[in-house]
Amino acid sequence: MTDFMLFLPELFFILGALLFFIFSLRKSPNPAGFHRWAVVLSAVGLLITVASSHQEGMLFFNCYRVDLFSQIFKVLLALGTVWVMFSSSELKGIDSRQHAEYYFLIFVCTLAMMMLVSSVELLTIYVSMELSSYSLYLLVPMRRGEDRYFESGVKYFMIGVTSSGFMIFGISLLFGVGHTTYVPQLIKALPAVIHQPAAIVGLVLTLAGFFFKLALFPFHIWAPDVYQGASNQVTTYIATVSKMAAAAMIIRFAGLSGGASPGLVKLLIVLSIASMTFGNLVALIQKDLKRLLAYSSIAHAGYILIGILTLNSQGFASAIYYAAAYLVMNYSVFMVIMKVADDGHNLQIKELAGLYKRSPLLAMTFMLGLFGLAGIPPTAGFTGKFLVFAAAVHKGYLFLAIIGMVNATISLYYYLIVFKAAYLLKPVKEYPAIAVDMWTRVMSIVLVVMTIYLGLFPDQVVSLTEAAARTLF
Amino acid sequence: MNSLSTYLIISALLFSLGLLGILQRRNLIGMLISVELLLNAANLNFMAYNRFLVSDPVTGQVITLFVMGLAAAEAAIGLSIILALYRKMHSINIEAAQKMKG
Amino acid sequence: MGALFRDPVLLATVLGTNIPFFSMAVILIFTRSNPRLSSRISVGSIVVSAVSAISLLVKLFSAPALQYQTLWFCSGKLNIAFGYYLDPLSLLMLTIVGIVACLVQIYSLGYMAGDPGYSRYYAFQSLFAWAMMNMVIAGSMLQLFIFWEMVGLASYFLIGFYYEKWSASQAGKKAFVMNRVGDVGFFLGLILLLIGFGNLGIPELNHAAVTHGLPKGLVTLSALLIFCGVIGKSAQFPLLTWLPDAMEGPTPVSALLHSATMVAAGVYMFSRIFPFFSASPEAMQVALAIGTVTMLLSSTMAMVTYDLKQVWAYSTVSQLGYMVMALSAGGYFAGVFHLTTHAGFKALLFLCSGIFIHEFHTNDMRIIGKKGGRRLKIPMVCMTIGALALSGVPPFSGFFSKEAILTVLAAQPSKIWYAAGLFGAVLTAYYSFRLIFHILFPKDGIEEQHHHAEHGPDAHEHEEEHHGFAFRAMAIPVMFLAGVSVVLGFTEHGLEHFLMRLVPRAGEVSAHARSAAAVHGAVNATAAAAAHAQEPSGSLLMVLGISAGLLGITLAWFEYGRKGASRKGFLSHFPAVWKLFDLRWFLDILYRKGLDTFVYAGLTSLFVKNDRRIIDGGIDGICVFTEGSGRVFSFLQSGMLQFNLVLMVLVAGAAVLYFVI
Amino acid sequence: MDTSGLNFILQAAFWVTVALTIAGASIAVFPRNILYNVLGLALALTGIAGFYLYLGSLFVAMMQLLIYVGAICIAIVFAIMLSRPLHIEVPPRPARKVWMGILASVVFFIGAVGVALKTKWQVAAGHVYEASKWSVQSIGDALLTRYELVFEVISLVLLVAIIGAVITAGFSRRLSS
Amino acid sequence: MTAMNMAGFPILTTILMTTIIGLLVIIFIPPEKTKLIKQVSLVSASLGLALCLWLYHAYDFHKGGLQFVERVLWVKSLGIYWFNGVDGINLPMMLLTSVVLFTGVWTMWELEHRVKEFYALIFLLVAGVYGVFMSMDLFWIFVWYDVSLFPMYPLIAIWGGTRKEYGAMKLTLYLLAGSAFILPAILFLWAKGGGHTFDLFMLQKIGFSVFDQKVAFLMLYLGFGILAAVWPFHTWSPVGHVAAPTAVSMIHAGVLMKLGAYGVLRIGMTLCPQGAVYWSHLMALLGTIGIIYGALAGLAQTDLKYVIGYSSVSHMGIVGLGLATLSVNGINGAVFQMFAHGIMTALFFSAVGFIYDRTHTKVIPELGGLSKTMPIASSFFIFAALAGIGVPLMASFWAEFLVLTAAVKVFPVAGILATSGMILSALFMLRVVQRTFYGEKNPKWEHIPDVSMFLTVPRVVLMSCILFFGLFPKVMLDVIQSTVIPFVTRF
Repeated sequence: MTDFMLFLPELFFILGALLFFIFSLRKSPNPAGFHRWAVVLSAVGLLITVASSHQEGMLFFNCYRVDLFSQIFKVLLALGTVWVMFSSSELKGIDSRQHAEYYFLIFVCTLAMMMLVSSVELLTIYVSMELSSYSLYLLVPMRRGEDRYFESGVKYFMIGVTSSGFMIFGISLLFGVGHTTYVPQLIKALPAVIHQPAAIVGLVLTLAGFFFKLALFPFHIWAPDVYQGASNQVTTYIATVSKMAAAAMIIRFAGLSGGASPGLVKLLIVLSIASMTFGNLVALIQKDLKRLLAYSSIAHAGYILIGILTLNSQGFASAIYYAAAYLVMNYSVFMVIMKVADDGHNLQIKELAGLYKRSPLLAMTFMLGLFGLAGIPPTAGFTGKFLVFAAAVHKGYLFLAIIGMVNATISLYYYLIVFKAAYLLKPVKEYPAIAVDMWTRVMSIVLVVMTIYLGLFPDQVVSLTEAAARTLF
Repeated sequence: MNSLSTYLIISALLFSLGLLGILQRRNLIGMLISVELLLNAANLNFMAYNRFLVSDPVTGQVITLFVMGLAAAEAAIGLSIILALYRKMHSINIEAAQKMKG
Repeated sequence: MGALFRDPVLLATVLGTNIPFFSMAVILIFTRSNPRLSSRISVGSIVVSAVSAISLLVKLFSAPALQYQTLWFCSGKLNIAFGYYLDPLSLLMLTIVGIVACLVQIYSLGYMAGDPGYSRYYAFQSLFAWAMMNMVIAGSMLQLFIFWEMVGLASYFLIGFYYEKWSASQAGKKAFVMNRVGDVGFFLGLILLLIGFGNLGIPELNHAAVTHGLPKGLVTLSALLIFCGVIGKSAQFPLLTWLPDAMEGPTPVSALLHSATMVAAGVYMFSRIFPFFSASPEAMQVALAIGTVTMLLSSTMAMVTYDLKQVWAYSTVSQLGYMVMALSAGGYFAGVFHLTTHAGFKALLFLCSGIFIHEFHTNDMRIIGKKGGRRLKIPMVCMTIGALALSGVPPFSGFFSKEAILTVLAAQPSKIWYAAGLFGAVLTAYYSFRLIFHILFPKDGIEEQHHHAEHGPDAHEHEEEHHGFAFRAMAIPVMFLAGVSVVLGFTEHGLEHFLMRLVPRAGEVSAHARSAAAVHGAVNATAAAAAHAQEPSGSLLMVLGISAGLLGITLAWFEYGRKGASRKGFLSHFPAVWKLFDLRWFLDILYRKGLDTFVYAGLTSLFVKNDRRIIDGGIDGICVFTEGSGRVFSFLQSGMLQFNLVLMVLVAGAAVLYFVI
Repeated sequence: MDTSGLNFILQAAFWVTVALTIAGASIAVFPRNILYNVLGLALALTGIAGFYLYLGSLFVAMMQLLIYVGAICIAIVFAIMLSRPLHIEVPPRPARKVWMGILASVVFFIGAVGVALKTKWQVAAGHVYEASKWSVQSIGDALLTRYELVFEVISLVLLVAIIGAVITAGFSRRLSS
Repeated sequence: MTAMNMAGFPILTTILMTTIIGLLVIIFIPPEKTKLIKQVSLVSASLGLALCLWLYHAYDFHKGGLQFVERVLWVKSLGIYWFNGVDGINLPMMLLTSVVLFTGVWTMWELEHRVKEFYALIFLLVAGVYGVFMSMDLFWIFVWYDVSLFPMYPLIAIWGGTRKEYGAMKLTLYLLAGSAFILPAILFLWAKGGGHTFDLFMLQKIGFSVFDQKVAFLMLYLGFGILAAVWPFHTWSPVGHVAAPTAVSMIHAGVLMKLGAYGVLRIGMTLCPQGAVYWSHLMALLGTIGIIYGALAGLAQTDLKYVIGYSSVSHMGIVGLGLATLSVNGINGAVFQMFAHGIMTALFFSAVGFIYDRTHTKVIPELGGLSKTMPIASSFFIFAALAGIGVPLMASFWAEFLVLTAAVKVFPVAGILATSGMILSALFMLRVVQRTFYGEKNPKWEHIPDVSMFLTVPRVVLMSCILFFGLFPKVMLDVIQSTVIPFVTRF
């Protein structure tokens, strides 16, 4: 029975998925009804996840561990899912006949990611990872209309399967040197053999799969196209929820080396610097808002990696915090995008012109989200960066903090350009005021409060993340 | 002959051939075929380790089985995406899909 | 606060010196729009100041030097005091300032009548009076410096009073900046003293200098630096050109600030810390040279100009040169005495000129003469008295003070200074009477008709105006000053006694000087020489002095006064020299050129270019580079999937290779 | 000895398998005709099934033949037939891309071979290879114990794949109706 | 009420809250009610002013040291404290902030364009400024520092003038690029201090190695120096000021630039005394260059605000030079100069702002003869110019005096050069005054009304501040040196 309780969030999401599977079999689609169901279900799912957030235990013959680390990420995943579901009221980017499948895939994907963060066995991890990937592979090409976006689906798929090929190859090497597929045993076994090429290469290649999910340079190549090509809601989901799982898994796997491999750290440093720099630089020249955010997400992957590459609990905690903050801020931005582009088209930066007049509240949410992403206090994004850099500097990587801050300055430029569009520019043509319903208002305020609260009062969250990070060791 | 490194080298070769296929084939189905080679290379690794190194002889085999299953699902999804692309673009050449860039 | 009311002297000092400040504030803030009331407030307050100055002088005539002091602030070990130092010198100067300022303000009632900036004028006059009086009684050099600057500020405003005239504002700016040049030296000198000595109190400084309390090098260096302040304020060479330009201001301002009082502040400051200066013979020698050069240069300039006020301005510069010469030759009393008499007669000269200018709306002496300047009897007579005093003709005040100076100079070991002084006296007399004769005996007689034709219709009104209140307001101070110029000379001995009584100076022979002279070898030499030289040749010197003055007057008569004189001046035969004198020895051109080429075209444009091109350009370049690299990197994200995959695989492969090798 | 002869045959067969596999893989990658590729893939997969036999697992070898050669290759062939006419000549590949691809794969190949050779493979403590140590039944045990979750999840994966394939490829009953 | 009675009351947080609550209230007022917004702003600004004045009055300078301390553990694992307090260095800065905010809000009374956002952002900015000044915890100092910087972007870009978007972007990026050095430096110090506290004074007790001090100080100096317009990082100052609206220029030049110097003093020199000693020659050099360079480059400018921008460069050079001396007088003077320059430059911008609002030009040659039509507005500018020249009896004179005294003693050459900068500043200011306000009456501006009584109030407040502290420098110096004297013993 206790086992059942431990698995409750996942079970609930399976239930949700099945429900929408059944819905998908119905003859006449009812998008509004589906949306209500989805919001309610995911909200209940969130509640359940939160309620079970302090559970601990092992399941499925030790393949599955429920602990603070996994539960925090499950809460984040559920939270992101609720938000995406909430914003799916403007799901115009997907044919209304496919909405049931859309919700089904989202639920499955969230479920897969929840299993991913809890899994402590390589095959389980791989299969969960593939399940979530497959759902996303399918969600991306669901975009209705414009054919030119369709290529993103096939690109995503090809890059995804290649990365997954690397990953399974890496897992095989880990299996070869560690003689086991259990992560806890690997943690014990690997540091001793980490100087063996197979061990470290296996680790790196396994990480490559997660880097792909996190869109870290050079596994980022799908991100701009997919962000641009997928419907707004799916992009939001990929940009927020799936990043959580990826971050969690990178934290888990980076810890496998036990800090015994300077080469790995060097590699991660190089990747994080490359990712930050590349993302920020290329974002400077973007016109499409979602594409810009894609590059920004590449840069943020670099920041998260800075926290991770310290390979100590402080760094991991900071990375968890950063991921959570990133979820909130990124969703703030995407929510506004979805509201503004309520017909589901791709928002160009200049289309934001006059947003402050069309909806001051949304504009404020958007602004805080952007500033959060840019790392300006008192938003959560700043505190996240602060923690990440603190961890890096504490470990002795002063230069990394400097490079990170310089990058943050570069990134500020394009965030400010977006901000300028929303607050300063006069619209070329008259856009209608945006209908903001009560729920959206509430959501905006919640997001604003969360962004600032996380930024100014990080104490509880930080201790929580630290407790979570400690469970990894 | 029947040593670990032989298998590992063969698997490396298969993996690299798969990579090569992915990197230079323009036919999307051709790329998908190459991906299958990647997975098979990994499977071969698993089986080899299972045979030569690992104490429990079952794990590797089970993993191989699951990877095969996943490969099947992957192929199904991949082919469906490719077919959808073909319906939209009347081509399954990856070079037809390079409008999004920058 | 209580002490203020218990001590009448302090009360009089504080009240007398500060009441103009309040009048300024009241005028600027409240009564700007009411010129009459403004002028009354200002005149009333300056009268109070003058009265309190005189009463202080009377009350403390034979009292010892008084010092009031309170802590202004302290910073670390630095204690800055605010205080008053009332000794004969400051009391004398305070009185001079009070009286002249008072007279000039009364005069201005007439002169400035109807000017749109009437209120403003009085506000700045009050500001000046306040600053000047506070400077005079300042207890420390820093305080003196502060009010010295404030005086400069008032001067800036008053010179640029007619600010809509470009030349006026330009002159104001020039005055301020050139003064600043000197002040920077002054300031550095003070800082040096502060660092080396730690105290800037005037009595303390003098005492320390006399008793060898200061290292020699420090004294010389800081004395030289402080002397820069004198150079700036008292328009000494090489910073003398601002003063003639300052004549752009209203004439009463020229009378008050730029002849009688403010420019004398430099000399006053010199005499204020005279013992300190005396402790450094080198500095004194430099000062003597500068004073002499100034005196001669400006006299030559005065010889060629036709502008009434310019003549007096150059003359002021040259007389200031005399004072500096006197002081730096060790003639403490001579310098101060000349300052006193000069204040009287030069104010007189300016105020008289002001009447002419007010009447004829021109500064050109030839036109004034032509239009009948000599018919304005009162100013004409008074101006002649002033000119006689300036030329050192007995029995006018200038004679006595100039004699005192020449006596001191004669006592110098090198006679060249004395010769220069005499030569200067000749020139002074020459240019003064050149001006007088130009007005008295115009070249082609007086153009009666023209004058009347021009003013025909409103002649009556015109007359009315000039013989009404305005004229009286101008005439009374003039006559008063003329009287002073006549009698002031005879007070020499009384003044000397008054001044010398307390000064631990190293100059003239006196009982008080003995101690100072005894301990101070270097100064002793000058003092002794002066003491010895004075007695035997006293009458000879006097004769020489008088004859120098008369020679100049005669020369002027010969060229300008007598019938049939060419009225061209002997210098017109040497056009090059004329031009040299007229262009102020090219000093202005030099400065202008220097400023234009070195500062504006040189450093400024260099820096601006550096800012635009190098610094800003660099930063913009970084931005452009950043964005450009963004564009370059975006090629990595080509739409072609496999190129991207190659990158990915290459990195993965490279990572694998890295770990294998 | 008889065994040496058997050994020789086994060895020869092994190298033949290697050759077939590599040839198959090459055929799967190099020719521009997609049908050859599929056949090459099938050949390579069969070869790999042979390796599995050498590695002692008849069961996995069978599975390989069933799932891969049987199912996946057929699916691919169907896809080919559904997509584009086979007779259209494709232009030759751009050389740059080929060279870059070769470079990247060679780098990875060297790396992977390096890993294989430079690693001192340690044999696990309990490792004794005996065919009798496991059976299909123990695989089944594993599937229902440690891999119970995976076993369940894989069904979900297949469900997703089926639904996804249906909606993406546009064979949805709603769309077609 | 005495300090004793108030011991437990978090007065500093209250001061901070006046701005934050002002901000929140403004957010909830409908944007059409501009009058109400302005009134609310003025009330909360004057509340802040009153509290700061009280604070200044209540500070016991005989005792010195940190007073009105509030200290709460904020983030346990990193050792972040909500730690506020005032001492002789930040107390004048707090006062300055409140005065400038008060006058700035009042100056912008005639604003009609997007009033609500303007005041909201202003209050956000000032909340940051207050926060930096009062915080004694490195984390919060940095947080507030950034909070005060980024509202500059919208403030300039929306309400600005010439090339506003360019100016806003340049300024914001430039300044935040500075924080790219500050944050790592702060973290570096934190990490070297064991990684368990951001408390400034706890860190101070940990002796950092000389090398660490050098590294950290250089980074802090670069980072904060950008905001303090240290040459050669000064070019944002003219460009930004030209673009900014009046109140923003006032607050920015008046207060924000001080954050830079304050940061160097508060963090750099407190935690890295040896580093400061090591780099003091660099600081003196750059400070002196700034003084002279600013004045000379300003000579050629034709835009009023450019001129003021360059004068700020010059004046902040004095602050830099003062800090570089590492002596009581130098630092006293530097802090005093920060205050004096803040007030003075606020007056400058407020005067220019008025002129610009009416004439819609800041180009000096287009102006000219303004004294005739706008005597009051002109007199404000002239007064500020005089303060800028360093005319005695105005606050900045004392500051310059102290700094130069210290500088001549410690760095004679730099001191003498800096003193000669006084000539240049006179030339430079008077040139502007002459060209803008003197000369023939310009018919173009004939019908422009002068400053109304109501709008003179903030300017008069600023003028009286300058005069008051010029006449009674003791009031400020006693406070400043109560902290500075023990401070310099560590160099």
